[in-house]
Amino acid sequence: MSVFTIEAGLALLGLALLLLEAFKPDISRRTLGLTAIAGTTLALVLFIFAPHDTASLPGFIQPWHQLDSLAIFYKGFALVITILVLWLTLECAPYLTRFTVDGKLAEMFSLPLIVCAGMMWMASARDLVTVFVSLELVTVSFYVLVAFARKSAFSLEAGVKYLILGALSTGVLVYGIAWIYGATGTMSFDGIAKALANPATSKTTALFGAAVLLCGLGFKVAAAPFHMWVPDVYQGAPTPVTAFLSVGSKAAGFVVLTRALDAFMVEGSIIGSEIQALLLVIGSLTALLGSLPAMFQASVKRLLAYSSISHAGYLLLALACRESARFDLSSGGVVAFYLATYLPMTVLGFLGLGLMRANGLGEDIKDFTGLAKRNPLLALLMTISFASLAGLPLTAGFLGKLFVFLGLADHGYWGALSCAVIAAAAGFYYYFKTILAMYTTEGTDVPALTFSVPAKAVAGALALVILILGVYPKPLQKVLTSDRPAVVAK
Amino acid sequence: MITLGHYLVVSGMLFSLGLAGVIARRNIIIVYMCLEMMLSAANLALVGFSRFHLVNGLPDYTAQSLVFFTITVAAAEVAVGLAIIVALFRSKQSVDVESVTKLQG
Amino acid sequence: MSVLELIIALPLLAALAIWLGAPARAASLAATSINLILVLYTAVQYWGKTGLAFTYSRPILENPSLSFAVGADGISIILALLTTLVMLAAIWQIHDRPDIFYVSSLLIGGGALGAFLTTDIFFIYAFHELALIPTFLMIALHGRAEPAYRKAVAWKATIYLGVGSLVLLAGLVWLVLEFSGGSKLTFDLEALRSQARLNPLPDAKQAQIFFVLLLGFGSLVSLFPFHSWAAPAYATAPTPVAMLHSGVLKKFGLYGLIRIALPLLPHGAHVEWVQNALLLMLLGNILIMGLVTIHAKRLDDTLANSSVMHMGYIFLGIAAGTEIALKGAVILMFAHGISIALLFGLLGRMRNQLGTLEYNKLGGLASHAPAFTVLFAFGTFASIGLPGLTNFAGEVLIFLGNFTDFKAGVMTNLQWTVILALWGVVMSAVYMLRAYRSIFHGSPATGLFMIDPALSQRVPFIMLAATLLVTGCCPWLLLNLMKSAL
Amino acid sequence: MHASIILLLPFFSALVILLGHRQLKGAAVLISVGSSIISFIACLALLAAADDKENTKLLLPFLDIGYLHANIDVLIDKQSRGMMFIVSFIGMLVHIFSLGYMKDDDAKPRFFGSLSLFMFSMTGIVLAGNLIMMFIFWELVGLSSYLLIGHWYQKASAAEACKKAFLTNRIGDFGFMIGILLLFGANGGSVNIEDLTTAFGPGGTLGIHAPGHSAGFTTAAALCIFLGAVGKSAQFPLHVWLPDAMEGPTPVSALIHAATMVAAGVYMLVRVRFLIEASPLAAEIIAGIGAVTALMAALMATQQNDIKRILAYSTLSQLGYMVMAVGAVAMSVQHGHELHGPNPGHPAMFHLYTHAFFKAMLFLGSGAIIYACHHEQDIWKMGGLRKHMPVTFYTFLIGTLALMGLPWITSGFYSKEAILGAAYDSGCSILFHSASLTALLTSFYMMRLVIVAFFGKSRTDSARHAKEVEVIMLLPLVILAVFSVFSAWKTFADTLQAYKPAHEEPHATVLFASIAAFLIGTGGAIYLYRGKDKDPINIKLFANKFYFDEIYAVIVRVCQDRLAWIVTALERVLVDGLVARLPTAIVARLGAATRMLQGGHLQGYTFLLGGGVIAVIYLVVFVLPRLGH
Repeated sequence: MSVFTIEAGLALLGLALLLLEAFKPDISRRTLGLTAIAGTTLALVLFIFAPHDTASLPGFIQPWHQLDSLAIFYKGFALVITILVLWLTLECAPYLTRFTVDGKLAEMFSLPLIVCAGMMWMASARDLVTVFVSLELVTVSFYVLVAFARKSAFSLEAGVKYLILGALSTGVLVYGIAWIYGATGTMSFDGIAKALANPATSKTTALFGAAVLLCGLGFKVAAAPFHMWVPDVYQGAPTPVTAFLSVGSKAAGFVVLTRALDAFMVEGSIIGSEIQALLLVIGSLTALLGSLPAMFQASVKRLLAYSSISHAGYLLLALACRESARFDLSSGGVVAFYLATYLPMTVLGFLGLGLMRANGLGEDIKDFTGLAKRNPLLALLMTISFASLAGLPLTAGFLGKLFVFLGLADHGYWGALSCAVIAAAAGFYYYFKTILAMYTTEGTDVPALTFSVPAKAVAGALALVILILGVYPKPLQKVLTSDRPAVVAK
Repeated sequence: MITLGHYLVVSGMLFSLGLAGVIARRNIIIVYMCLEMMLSAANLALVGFSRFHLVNGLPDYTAQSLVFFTITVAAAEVAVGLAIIVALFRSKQSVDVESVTKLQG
Repeated sequence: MSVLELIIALPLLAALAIWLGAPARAASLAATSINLILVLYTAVQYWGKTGLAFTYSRPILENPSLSFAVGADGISIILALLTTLVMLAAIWQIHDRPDIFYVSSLLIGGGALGAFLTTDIFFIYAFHELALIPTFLMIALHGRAEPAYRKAVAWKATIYLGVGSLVLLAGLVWLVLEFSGGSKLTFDLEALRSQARLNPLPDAKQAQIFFVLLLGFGSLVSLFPFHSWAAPAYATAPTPVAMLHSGVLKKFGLYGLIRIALPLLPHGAHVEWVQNALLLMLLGNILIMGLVTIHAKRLDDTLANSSVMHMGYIFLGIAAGTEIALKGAVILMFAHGISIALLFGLLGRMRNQLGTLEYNKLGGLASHAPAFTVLFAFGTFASIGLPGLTNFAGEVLIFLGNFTDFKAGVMTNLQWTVILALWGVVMSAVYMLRAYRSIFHGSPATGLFMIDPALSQRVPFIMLAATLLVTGCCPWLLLNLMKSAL
Repeated sequence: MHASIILLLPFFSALVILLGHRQLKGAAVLISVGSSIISFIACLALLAAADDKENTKLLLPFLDIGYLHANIDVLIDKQSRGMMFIVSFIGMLVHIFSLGYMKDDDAKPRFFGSLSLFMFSMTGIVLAGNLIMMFIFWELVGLSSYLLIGHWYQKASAAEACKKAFLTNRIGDFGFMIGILLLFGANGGSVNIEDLTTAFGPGGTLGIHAPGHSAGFTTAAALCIFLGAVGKSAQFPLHVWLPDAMEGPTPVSALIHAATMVAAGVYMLVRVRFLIEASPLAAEIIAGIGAVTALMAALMATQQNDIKRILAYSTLSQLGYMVMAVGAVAMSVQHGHELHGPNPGHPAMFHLYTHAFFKAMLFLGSGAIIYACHHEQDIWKMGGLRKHMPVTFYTFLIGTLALMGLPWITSGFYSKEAILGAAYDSGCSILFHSASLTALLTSFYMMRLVIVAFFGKSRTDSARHAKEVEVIMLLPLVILAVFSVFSAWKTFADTLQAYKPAHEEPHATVLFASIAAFLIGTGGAIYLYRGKDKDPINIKLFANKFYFDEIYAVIVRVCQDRLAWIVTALERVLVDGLVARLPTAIVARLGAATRMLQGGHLQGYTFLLGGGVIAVIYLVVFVLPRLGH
C-alpha cells in the first residue's frame, strides 16, 4: 500500500467520522475518539511498513509528491502528534464538552485526521500548488478547531483572531507565490531552484516574491513580526488544539519553509544571501520577542505560547545556517531534529495542563503551586518537560539548541548567536519560575490529584523519550540522514 | 497595448487596498471582504504572469490551475469564517473588532 | 564498563530509589559510602600513574561526534574524592529533614561526579547543569530566610549561573569548532587536545576564546565582578546544599579552566590583555571581597564571602599556568572544598541550635561545646592557610609557581599580584579570627547556649577535619596522584 | 635519627593530647612531660655526637614537584645544635615548672598539648634546612602561641591578646613569604639554606660581586625576610603584641615569649645573614630598627607596674638588642671586619643563648611570685617578698643581675658586651650610644622591679601571706639560675655549642660603657625607689607605651574597618548594580515593553502584520542587496 493511499484513507476516515456523527447523533464520543485513534494508529503502522520511496507513489501524483527522508520523518511526526492530540482530547473531554454546543465533540475527533492528512501531504510537496492546497486544508480545519469550544468567550475570540489573521496571511502567501512564479516561471521547487541559480533571472522580482512568500509562511510558523496571533490563539483554543497547533501546525510550516528555502538558497542562487540575512534577522527577533514577554506571564498556557514563538526563532536560525561540511545534519535536518525533540516536551507540557484542567484547576502559574505534593509524578514529568524546553543538558531540548548554536557559531553569525543566547537565558527564568511553583509547599492543603493509568503511561513515555533523546540521539540522527537525497538539483 | 506591468499595477493596488481595509475597518465582515480582495489581487497577478509566460508559444497553465484552487479555498474559508463570525455575533451581539480584546498581554 | 560509570551512576540511582520509596537516609548513606570506597579504590589504582585511566566510551551521536566517555586522571580523581567526601559528610549531617534533602544532595553530588569524571565536553557541561537544578530548588524552597528573600536569592544565583553557563557554552562551541579540524566536529576532549597540540591557534585567537571561557567558567566560580550571587546564596542555602555547592560544585569552573581551557589554549592566559584582566579580576576577589568579608557581621556572611574571596587564589594559580602553580591550584581546590564544607556544616548546626549567627549575640561557646569548637578551629585555621592543613600546601605552591620565572630585580605583573594577594592572607586571618573570637572565646555567659552534637553527628565533621590534617601534613599524597605534567 | 625523635615526638604528643585529651585525662600531662624529657635527652645525644660538619638531611617528604623540593629536611650544624639545646632544655624545665603552676587548672591537658605543639613547631624552626620548612613551623609556633596566650579564653583580654598576637605575626609572615618567594625565584627554585649560602657567597650567582647581582633585589629580599623577624621577634613597629601576650600562663611567657619563640626571629636572621651582609642598606635598617626597639622598649619598661609586663618590655628591649647586633655585624662585615674563627660565633646568637636562660628564669620566678600572691601581678601591691620567698628571691636576683650585666660574673655581661662591641665596630656611633643608653635603662628598670617587689614592707595582704612555692617549681628556677651565671663561661659554652664569638680582648670604650651603664642604672634605681610606696616618677608617654596601641586602633578602625565599610557599600551598589541589577532591569523593562505590543486588539495585530510585510519587503528588496551580502 502506498503512502499516498494511507493519507487518502486517513482523510476519508475523517470525513466518515464527521458524517457518522451528523447522521447518528447518539454515538458516544468515546467510540468516536477511540475509532479515530485506532484509525490513526493503524495508519502509523501501515505507514511504517509501506515502501518509502517516491517511485512507490501512484504515478499521477509523482510530479507533485515526493518521499525523501525529510518527508517520511514529517509524516511519521504528523501521525504521532495526531494520535497524541486525539488521546488528549479524549482525556480532556469531560471539561471540554462544557464549552461546546450540545456537549458534542465529534469534529474534535474527525478534523484532526483531515489535518493530519494535510500535514502529511505538505511534507511531500514538490511544488507551490500542493503546498498551498495542503496548507489551507490544515489552516481551515484549524479555524474550526480553535473556535470549537465556542461557548467559551476565549475560544471564540481566539477563533476570530486566528481566522482574520490566518486569512490575511493566506492572501500574502498567494501573492508571494504569484510573484515567485512571475520571477521564475514555474511552481515546482526544482524549477524555482534552477531558475534562481540562473543569473539571467530578475533578481528584484525574485526577491520581492520570496520576501512576500516568506512573510506568508512566517505567519504559519509564528515568526516575528507575524507572531502576534500566537499567544492569544494558543491561550484561547482548547488545550489539545493548542498542542496540535503548537507542534503539528508549526512542524508543517517548517517543512514547507525548509523546502522553500532549499530552493531559494540553492547553491549559486541570486537571492540566497539576502534570504539568509533575512532569516537571521527574523530568527533573532523571533527568539527575543518570544522570550522577553514570556517572563511576565501569569498563565502557563500563554507562557508556553511565547515559548513556542521563541523556539520558532531558534528553528529559523537553524534554517539560516546552510549545510556545513563538518556537520552531518543539514539545516533541514537540524530543524527536523529540533522539532522531534520539541514534540515530546511541548506535548508533555500541554498534556500536564490538560490533565490539571480536567481536574478542575486553572492554567495559571499559581495553580501549579504545590503540585509536587499533590502529585509527585506529574510534577516530575512536568519538570522534565520544562527543563527540556529551557534547554537543560541531558534532555532532548538541549541538543536541539546546541545544534543551532553550533551552526551559528560555525558560520560566524555572532550577532544572531548572542540574541539566541539572551533568549535562552530569559528562558531559564520563566521555565524555572513554573518549576519552582510546582515545588513550593507553603499554603497547599489542597487534595491530591489523580490521573488515569493511560495518562500516566503516555506522560511517562513522553518524558522517557525526552530523556533518551537527550542522552542517546544517535537513532534519530540516523533516521534523518539515512538516505536523504538532494532535494534540489545542485 | 496592455502589458504585464499594467496587470501587476492593478493587482498591487488591489492588494494594497485590501490590506488597508483589513487594517482600517472595524467591522469584521468588511475586514473579511477586504481579505477576499487581497486574494483576488493575488489571483490577478497569477493570471497576469501566466498570460505573459509563454511555454512553446502558449501561456503556461500551471499558475492558472492555482487560481482555481485559490478560489475554492477562499470559498471554504468564507464558509468557515462566516460561521465563526455568526457565532461571535450571537455571543457578543456585535461584529466589531474591538469586541474581541480579552486575550492580551 | 568502567568503574567510573558506576561511581557516577550510584548517587543518581540512589536518588531514583528514594523517589520510588526506598528509605532515604539508609539508601543515600549506603550509596555515598560505597562511592567513597570506589573512589579510594581508583585513587589507589591510579597511584603513581600518569595519563588518563579507566577510560570507556559510548558514542551517542556520530557527527558532531558525542560520546558518553569516562576517564580520570589525577585531577579528576582528587576532585572525585573531594566530591564523595563532602557528599558523605553532607548527607550524614542531615538530621530530621524531608527526603528531598537527601535526593538533592545525591543529585548535586552525582552531577559533580559526572562533570569531573567524563571526558566529553558535552557531558562535562551537562552534568554540571544537572547539579544546578536541585541547588536552585533547595535554596528557593528550603533556604534559611523569608520565602520572598530566599526566592530572590535563588533567582539571582540561577540567573547568574544560567547566563554564565550559556556564555560558557558559547565558548565551548567555539573551541569545538576551532579544534575539531578535518571533516568532523567532535566534543571529545582528548581528540581536541591532540588537535590543539598539532595545530595550535594563533595567540590572539587563543586569547579571545580563553577570555570567553574565563567569563563563563568564572561566573560559575564567582570570579569578581560576577560574584554577587554567591554570598547570599551560600548564606541562605540549606546546609547540605551550601556544603556541596560551595565545596564541590563551584570547583567545576576551575576544573574546566584547568582541564579544558589551559591545555587547549596554552597561550591564551598569557596574552597580555587577558592576563591583566584576569589579574585585576582575581585581585578583586581577594582584596575587595576580603574587605567585604571583614565587614560582615554574621557568621554566614563571613563564610559565604570568604568562600568567594578564596577563589581568587585558585585563579592566581591558573593565571600563572606553571606546573607548580596549577598543581597548587588543584590542591587548593580540594582543600577549600573540604574546609568550607566543614565550616558550612558546622554553621548549619549552630543555626539550628542557636537561631542566630550574629556575632554580637554570640560568645563563649568553647566552654559549652568543646568538641564543636575544635572542629570549627580546624576549618578556621584551614581557611587562614595554616601549615599542616591542606590549604597551606595549595597556597604556597601557587605562590611559588608564580615565581618560577623570576629574574632578580624584574617583577612582572603576575608577581606584583602575588604580593598583593599575600596581603589577602592577612585579611583572611583577620576576619576568621574575629569570627572565632566572637563566637567561641569570651565568657560562657555572654552568648546563647549550645551543646556538642552527639558523637554520631560529629562523625562527618571529624572525617572532613581528619582529611584536612592528613592531606595537610602529607600533601604529597595528592601530588602523587598528579604525576602527569599539567 | 635523633633529629626525627626530637621533631616527631612532640608532634605525636601534641596530636594525641589535643585530639583525645578528654579521654586521656591525667595521662596527657605525663605524655607531654615525658616527651619533653626524651627530647631533651635526644638533644644531648645530638650534642655528644657533635662534629662541625654541616649536613642537610631529608626527613619527610612534603612538596616535591619538578625542581621544587620543599620538604621537611633538617640542617644540623653548630647553630641549630646549640639552639636545639636551649629549646629542649628550657622547654623541659618549663614543662616541669608547669606541673606545679598549672596544678589546679581545669584545662591542664589542653595546656600541655599546646605546649607539646609548641615544642614541635619550635624544633622545626631550629632544624629547618630550607626556608619553606622554616616558614611552615614559623606559622605553627604562631598557632601554638595563639592557643597558649588564649588558654584562658574566657577572659576577654586573653581572647583579644591571642588574636592580636596571631594577626601581628601574620603581617610579619606576609613579608617573610614575599622574601622566600623572591629568593626562590632568584635562586632558580631552591630555598635550601646551604644552597642560598653558596649562591650569596663568594663566587655564587647572587653574591655582591656576581654579574647577576641586583642591589635593589637583595635589599628587598633581605628586608622582606626581616619583616618576618620583626613580627615574630616583636620589633618596632610590630612589637605591640608581645606585652599583651602576657595574658597567657606565666610558664608560657617564660618559654615562648621570652626564651625561645620570640628569639626565633633572631635565629632566622642569623641563618640568612649572608643575605643581610649582601645589602648595606638592609643591614643599616635592621640595625636601626633593633636599636629603636631596644631603646623604646626600655623606656616603656621604666614606667610599667605589672611584673610580667616589665619583663615583657625587657624582652622586647633585649630582642631589639639582638636584632641590632645582626645589623651591626653585617655592617662591620661590609666594612671588612670578618668574624673570626672557622665557625665564627655571632653576638646576637650568643646573647640569645644567655638571655634565654636568665629571662626564662625571671619569668618563671615571676610566675612563682604570682602563684604565691594569688595571681597578683602589680609590683606596687607586693613588697617584702624577699623574706617570704627566699629561694625565689635569690634566683630572681641572679637573673636580674645577669640581665643587667653584672661585670665579669654573669653571662649577661659577656653577651651584652659582645653586642656593644659589634655596635662599636659597625662604624655607626649612634648605634653604640643608643645601645649603651639601653643598657643603662635596663639596669635601672630591673633594679626598680627588684626593689619594689622584694624589698621594703609588704603592701597588701596577698603579699603578706605569700609562701615559698613547692619544690617542683623551685627546681627549674635553681637550675636556670646556675645557667644564668655560668653559661657564658668558655667550657660551658663550648660544650653546649653556644654560638659564642671568639672575641679578643674587648675594646676599652666598650668595657667602660658597659660597666658605667650598669653602675649608673643600678644606682639611679636604688636612689629613686628605695623605700617608696608609690612611683616617684610619672611619665605618661612611657607608661602608655608611646600610645602605640591607641594609634594602631585608629589605623585599624580607619584603614580597615571604615575602608571595609566603604568597599562593601561600593561592591553592593556598583559591582552588583552594574553587573547584575542593571542588565536584569533592562531585560525586565524590555520584557514589559514587548508585552505592550501584544495588546489584544485585532486591528493592532493586522497593522503590525501588514507593517511587517512591508518592512520585510523593504529590507529584502532595498536594504540587503546594497549591503553586498
